[in-house]
Amino acid sequence: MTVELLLGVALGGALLTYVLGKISPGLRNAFALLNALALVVMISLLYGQSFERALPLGFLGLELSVRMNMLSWFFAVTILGIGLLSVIYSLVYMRNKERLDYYYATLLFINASMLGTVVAGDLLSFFVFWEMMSWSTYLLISLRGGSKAIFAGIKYIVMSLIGSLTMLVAIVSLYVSFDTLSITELAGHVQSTTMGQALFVLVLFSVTFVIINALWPFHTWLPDAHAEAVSPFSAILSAVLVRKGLYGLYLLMYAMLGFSMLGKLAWGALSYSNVLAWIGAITIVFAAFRALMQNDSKRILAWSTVGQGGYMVLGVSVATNLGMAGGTFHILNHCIYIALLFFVAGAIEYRTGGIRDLDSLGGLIKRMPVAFVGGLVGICGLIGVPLTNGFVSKWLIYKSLVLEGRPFLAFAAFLGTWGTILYGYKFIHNIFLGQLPDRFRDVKGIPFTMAVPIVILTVLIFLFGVLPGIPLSVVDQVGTYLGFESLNVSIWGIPSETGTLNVVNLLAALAVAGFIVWLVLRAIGRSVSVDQDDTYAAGAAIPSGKYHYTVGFYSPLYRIVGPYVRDFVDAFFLKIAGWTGSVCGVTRKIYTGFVGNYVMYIILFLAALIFVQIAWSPW
Amino acid sequence: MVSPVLLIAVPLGLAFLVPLISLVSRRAAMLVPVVACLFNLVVAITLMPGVLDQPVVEKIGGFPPPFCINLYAGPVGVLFAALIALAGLGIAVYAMAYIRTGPVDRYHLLYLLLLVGATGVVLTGDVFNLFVFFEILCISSYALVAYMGNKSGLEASVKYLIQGAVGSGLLLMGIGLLYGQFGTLNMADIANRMGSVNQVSVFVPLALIISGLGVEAAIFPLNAWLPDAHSSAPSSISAILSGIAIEVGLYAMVRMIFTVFGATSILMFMVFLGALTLLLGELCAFAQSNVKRMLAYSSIGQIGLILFALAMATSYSVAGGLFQLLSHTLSKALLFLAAGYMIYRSGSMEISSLHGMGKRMPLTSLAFTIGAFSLVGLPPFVGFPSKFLIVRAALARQQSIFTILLGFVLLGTLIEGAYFFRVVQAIYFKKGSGETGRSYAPAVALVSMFIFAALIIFVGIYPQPVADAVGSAATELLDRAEYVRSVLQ
Amino acid sequence: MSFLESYAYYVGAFGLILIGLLVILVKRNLIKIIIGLSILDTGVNLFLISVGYLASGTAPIFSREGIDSGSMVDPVPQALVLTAIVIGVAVLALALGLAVRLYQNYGTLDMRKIKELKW
Amino acid sequence: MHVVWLFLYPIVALVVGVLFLGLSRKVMARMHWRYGPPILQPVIDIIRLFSQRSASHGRLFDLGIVLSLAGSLIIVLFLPFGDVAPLSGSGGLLVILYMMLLGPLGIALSAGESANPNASIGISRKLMLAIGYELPLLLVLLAFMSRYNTISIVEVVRLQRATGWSIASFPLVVSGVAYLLILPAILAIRPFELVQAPQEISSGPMVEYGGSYLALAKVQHALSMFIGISLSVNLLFGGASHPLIFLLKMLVILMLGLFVNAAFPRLRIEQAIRYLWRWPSLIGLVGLVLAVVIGR
Amino acid sequence: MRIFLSLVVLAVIAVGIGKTLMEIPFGEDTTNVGGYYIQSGRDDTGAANIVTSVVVGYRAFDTLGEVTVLFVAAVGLGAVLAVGSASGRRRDVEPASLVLYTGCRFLFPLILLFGAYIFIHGHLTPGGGFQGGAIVASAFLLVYLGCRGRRIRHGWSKATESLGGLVFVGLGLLGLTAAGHFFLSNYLPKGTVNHLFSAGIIPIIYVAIGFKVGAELAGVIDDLVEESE
Repeated sequence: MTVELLLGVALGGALLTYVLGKISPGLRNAFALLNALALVVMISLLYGQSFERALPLGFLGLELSVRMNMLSWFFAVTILGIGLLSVIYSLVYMRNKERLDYYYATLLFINASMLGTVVAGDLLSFFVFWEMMSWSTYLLISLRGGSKAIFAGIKYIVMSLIGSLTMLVAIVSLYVSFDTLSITELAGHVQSTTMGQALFVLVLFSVTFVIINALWPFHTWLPDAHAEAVSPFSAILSAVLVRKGLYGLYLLMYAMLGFSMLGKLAWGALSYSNVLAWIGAITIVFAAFRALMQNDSKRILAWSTVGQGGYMVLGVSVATNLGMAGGTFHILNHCIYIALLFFVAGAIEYRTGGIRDLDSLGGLIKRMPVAFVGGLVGICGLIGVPLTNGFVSKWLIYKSLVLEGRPFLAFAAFLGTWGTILYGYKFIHNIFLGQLPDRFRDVKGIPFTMAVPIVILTVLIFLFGVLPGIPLSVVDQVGTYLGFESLNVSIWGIPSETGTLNVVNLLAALAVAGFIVWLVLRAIGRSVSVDQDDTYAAGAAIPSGKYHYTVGFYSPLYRIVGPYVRDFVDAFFLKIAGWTGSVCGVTRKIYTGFVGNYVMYIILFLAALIFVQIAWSPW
Repeated sequence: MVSPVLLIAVPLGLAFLVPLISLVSRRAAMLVPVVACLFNLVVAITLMPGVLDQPVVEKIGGFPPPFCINLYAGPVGVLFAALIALAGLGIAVYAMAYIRTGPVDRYHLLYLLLLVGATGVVLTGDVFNLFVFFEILCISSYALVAYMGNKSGLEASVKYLIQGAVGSGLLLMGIGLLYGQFGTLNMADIANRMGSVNQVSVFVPLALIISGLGVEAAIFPLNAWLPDAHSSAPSSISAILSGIAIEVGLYAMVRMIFTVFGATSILMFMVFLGALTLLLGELCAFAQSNVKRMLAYSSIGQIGLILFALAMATSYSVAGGLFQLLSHTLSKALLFLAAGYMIYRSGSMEISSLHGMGKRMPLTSLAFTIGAFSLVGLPPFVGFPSKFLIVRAALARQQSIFTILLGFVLLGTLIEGAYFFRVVQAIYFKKGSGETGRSYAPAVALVSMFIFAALIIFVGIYPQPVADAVGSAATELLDRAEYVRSVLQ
Repeated sequence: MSFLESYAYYVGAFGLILIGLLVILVKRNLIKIIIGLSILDTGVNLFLISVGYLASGTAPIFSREGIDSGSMVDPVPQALVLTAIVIGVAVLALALGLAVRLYQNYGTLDMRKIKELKW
Repeated sequence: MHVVWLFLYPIVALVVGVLFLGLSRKVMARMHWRYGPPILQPVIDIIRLFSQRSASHGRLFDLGIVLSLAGSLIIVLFLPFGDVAPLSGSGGLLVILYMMLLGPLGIALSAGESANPNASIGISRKLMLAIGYELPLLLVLLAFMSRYNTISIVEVVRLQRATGWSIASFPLVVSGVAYLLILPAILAIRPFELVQAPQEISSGPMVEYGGSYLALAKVQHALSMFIGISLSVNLLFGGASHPLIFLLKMLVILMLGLFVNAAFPRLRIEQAIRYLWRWPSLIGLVGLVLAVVIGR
Repeated sequence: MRIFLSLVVLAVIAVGIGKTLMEIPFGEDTTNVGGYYIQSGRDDTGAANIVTSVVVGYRAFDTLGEVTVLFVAAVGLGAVLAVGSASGRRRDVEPASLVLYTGCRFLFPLILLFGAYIFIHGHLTPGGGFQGGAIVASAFLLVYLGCRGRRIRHGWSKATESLGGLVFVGLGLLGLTAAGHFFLSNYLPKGTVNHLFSAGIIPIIYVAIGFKVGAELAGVIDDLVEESE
């Protein structure tokens, strides 16, 4: 099983899907599904392999190569796994929509190019796949149409273009210096480079990866893009696409520059990893409060994606094996629960006729129990409630932060979690709990194929929460590959000197306690089931279906923090865009339309040349 | 033995034949450019392997070089000739369907003569001959811009003509001053004698020639005619003007600076000028709501980028610049062709009227998208390798000034990306207000667009042959002594 | 030889060139601008011819045997001027043709008023 | 012994918590110059409630309350009670922080399933209040963790034996003050009794609970009070080597809290958050900075 | 203001050009190539008129371009004027007086003859294809002015243009196959200098040019006259 074949299947599948779609939609769907499934199977066959191979096709005298190792495998698996689920989900979700050939083909193409970025063995093919990923994503973000989606698309692609341009400069700068772009070879060379260049490259790369990872202050594209994309694609965006930025950071910091270089780059306390960590911390807190202010189900999730990225960066930048494991594991966890949550939000949207406004939903728990369970579990994972997967990774991150003596960063992380709790509950409450509005009386449950991914992901969240050792062993191998000391992972958790985590004990205790309480409730208490609206109101009648307390759920908090958590970065960027527009408007005025002026420009140019030469004779 | 003079003589002969043909059938004239371009393409490709090793110096009339006009078919010349033939072919095929009104035979005749002029400019080794072919190029483009006979076309044409005529006046003055000082018109001969005269007095002709050629090359601030002319001309002509004409002007300028004058000291100024042209072009393009005008301003920006790369005058940068030139020709031609039929169908050049075109004309829209992506420099399209080469060249200079300028250049690219993506979105994702039925462009036009799109993707994925060609072309442009030697030997 | 004597042609030629440019720069009427172009052309042609001038030279034609070839003026500028004149005529003809059509469309030849295309 | 405590300890905590509830009612009454109910009144109430019929709004309604109570019970296991700390080896402060979430979350889910707006209001207040006091609390806890360089609460207690009570040692005294300032909010007593606020929103989340549900909710409430006080004792006052001494310390803190409870009127939620984010946070920040700067 | 700015700018240019002109002494022999042409022009091309030997011999390629420029202009003018004016409106014009009419008709062949003389003798005397062509065109202009109803036949003029150009290019291309293998090389026997039948292909080309230029300029006049009516 080779990576070339994998890439070939992925890219070819994308194109073939489009062609088949012109023949028959059913064939197209089947093929897309089959293709995604085949890719998952293939990548799982590649587990544990490690090799690097040159591609037959060079580019401008550069050798291109692909490689496979634990790091690549880890990311590839998330990409292809979520890709498969997303395709399954799309089968029903996207039914009866327009441009499905285009949708499936682009979706698979994005997956293929993401796969390409992680298996690329040299920076050029990395860049090429990266760009393909960027523009194909742009093509899909605006699929829904409408001014918001279009604006989101343009915002995304401009930010992404900034990122890829800086990355191009960085890559070429490396190429100019070392005459190779193979990641492994560069790793050897970079050690010998000058501080100045290392910093130059580091900063430029970081801008790219921070942009795509949507960290503050380059997060602004994400909330729009993720909220406006169609839900299966939002899941891909949030779960795997933005995490390509982390993959890049891994490559940059550990596979290429290495610790010694990073250490040398420090200037007092102002080291690279500190800056990165603080960016992560700011992102966490800011995103948490921004998410709190949102009233759109997908926008909440989008902001949470921003914030969770901050956790991962925190973990990565701490650069201990614990932190690294935490960060890496969090990538996997986030990928699972955010995909789940987007699927749930999409299902709600699908059944309620496109409603994402949290103020107008409510009480859907009885109507869509699967969605509710998925949503609740997903939110628990997001918060990091013990016994869900998010808990383990967050615990690792916190612990490494505390042990490394970074209490302020830890503070930001904790505070962000509390923000998460607030908006997570709001998500659950406003959609599923409370009164069921009358117009949703006849809402049906989730269709089967949409429920499948939701169930799978729900199960995974529990599985990884209770038996974190399974994914952690992979994560640990990633860490080892990057040069970290191996963690002593057992299937139950991570033992260590100060503060062990044993999830199974927790589970057992909770199960026993819960069982006892439940017994007490069942055995002693006698209860009758009553209707949801049959409530106590001190004698006053509560109007049915109209008295759902959701609007302004946290309004006192908004009043306090609202003025401070405006997205001023976004406003700033938009202002810059506005300025650019007006500068353009002014610039074009030099073309006045009067031909005499134009001739004057020519003569002026000539005269200026001559004058300068006569006066100073520089030429 | 294929002679490079065939590249000029045969199309010219065919052009002279057109009036005779059109006496028989007006429509038959439209096949002539296609035949001529095919012929040129074959000849150029046949010549290519040979000239990569050893440039062919064709002595017209058979006199020894300083005394005759010689053609210099080096890698640059043949590469350009091939490019002109290729782009010319694609656009000629397109025009077979696109040009339906007016004196069709004259359109095709002028079009062919424009290509002849361009080919002559890139092949000639004589400054005055360059001027003559340049005038052929210019005059035919003045006439073609006004071809539609509408208000804007005429206005643009007149403005173009006035500026162009002033430019060629300056150019001729410069050539006259050169002749006065050196007593010869052969480029190699002038280059050879360049050191023998006072450098200061060479500067004025240089300034005159830069200004004169700069008008056609559309460098800032000499480019005011371009947005008018390119936006008002028929789309096929916009394509050839953007794709070939200004590039040829730029080539002529660079050839003058590099080979004839060897003026290395002014190159830094040209680098700045290139960056400035790029930024201003992109800024103006960003503010446009007229799609063709936007494309025209984008051409200014691209010319700035090419100039930026060429003026850095390292083998990397010149190769990058030439590659960029090629990719711009392909992409911009494709963009104008695609935009041409979209405008034709929607009846307006406003971007807002292109809404929903993705559904009405899917293939044309796809072509536009490919062109736009390529122009922005996204892989796997042809714009990427050229951008890569230019960035590499700028960074290889290892000077912070170039790095900073590169920053501005990339800023320009960013702005370019912004407005192109805006249009692509408008085409695909905005709801059109008018008709929604499918209306494909004619098959001939689609074929021509397909040629360009396929080339864009193919060269983007496998740029090596082109990179080799532009590499040796760069060597030729930079190696002044070799040029002189091979002509005067 | 006084300055004017030795440089009379140059002064005249560049006088014409500068006048031509000035006309193009300051006049608004298209016809006048075209006249300016024409003056510019004439100046350039005059300049070219004067570059090849040889004091008390003869035309480079061997109309009979025994003409001193050393006193002949340079033939090349004459050939160039021939070409330049033709090119000038070509541009002039096209410009006038366009002017006619422009007037039919806009009803004016004032270039300040003919600026639908701008920005 | 370990295993026995594992089951005994929660029960002890439960009893203590319920008794504290009764005690506080009695003390409060005395402060108001009333006679007050008997100390065992809550016990009686709970037993009575179990015997009543109750209404359930659905499975989540049941599940939430179970989750809430079970979660609280487990936290107890993580907190050292004198030398008793059955599960402290399986987590530490971080786990406790997280587990403290389960209680409110369970109640919130459960109450949310009913369509009673009062419940929703209560929950929203609860969550807002939580983020209000979590901010200073996190600063305080981090100061402790940095100072002692551990995330295990057992370690914290052990280290205090060597260095004396945290509240009496220099850098941590600042954090200690901050902690005491937010303790009423953690215990949800006046002036922060705005989640239940019986007069305003009919006991908030509890409004739909009757019978056994209300009993369980009351038990959970008692437990969370126990947890809050126990945490303070462990962190600030050196824990204890014996459960009885520990109880004594807890009692003292409870009394302190009751005085505050009696002395202040209820705040509005905004006022509460503003208060919590102003002085306690500032002091907590200073404490954390000191703890970091002075080092271990 | 505008004038002031223009004057300043032009003054700068004038100074610059003036400085350069100091390097090009007026009225002195400065040329390199020109001298060679004068020396060996007769032997190389067989033309007595060295200007002609330059124009049609050494720099014949320029001349080809020049012809093309004129061709472009004529075609372009036709294209520009053709669109939109094909309404076929014809004002009835007042015929010229009989004297004028007769005079024009009388002069017309003479002028043509004169033109032909000029271009046939291009390699011997001052003049050549362009000059002759211009004179030929002036004959047509005279007809347009004097005999207002008359028009040239477009077909004929087009054919002449075409053939003139084709002869030029064809002769040049024949050079590729002929002895020297050079485009436009003078492969025909050069004859004796100063004889009418001398100078190889030069007179043939000049004749072709004469016809072509005459036809083109006449066409241009025709276009413009048609437009002005």
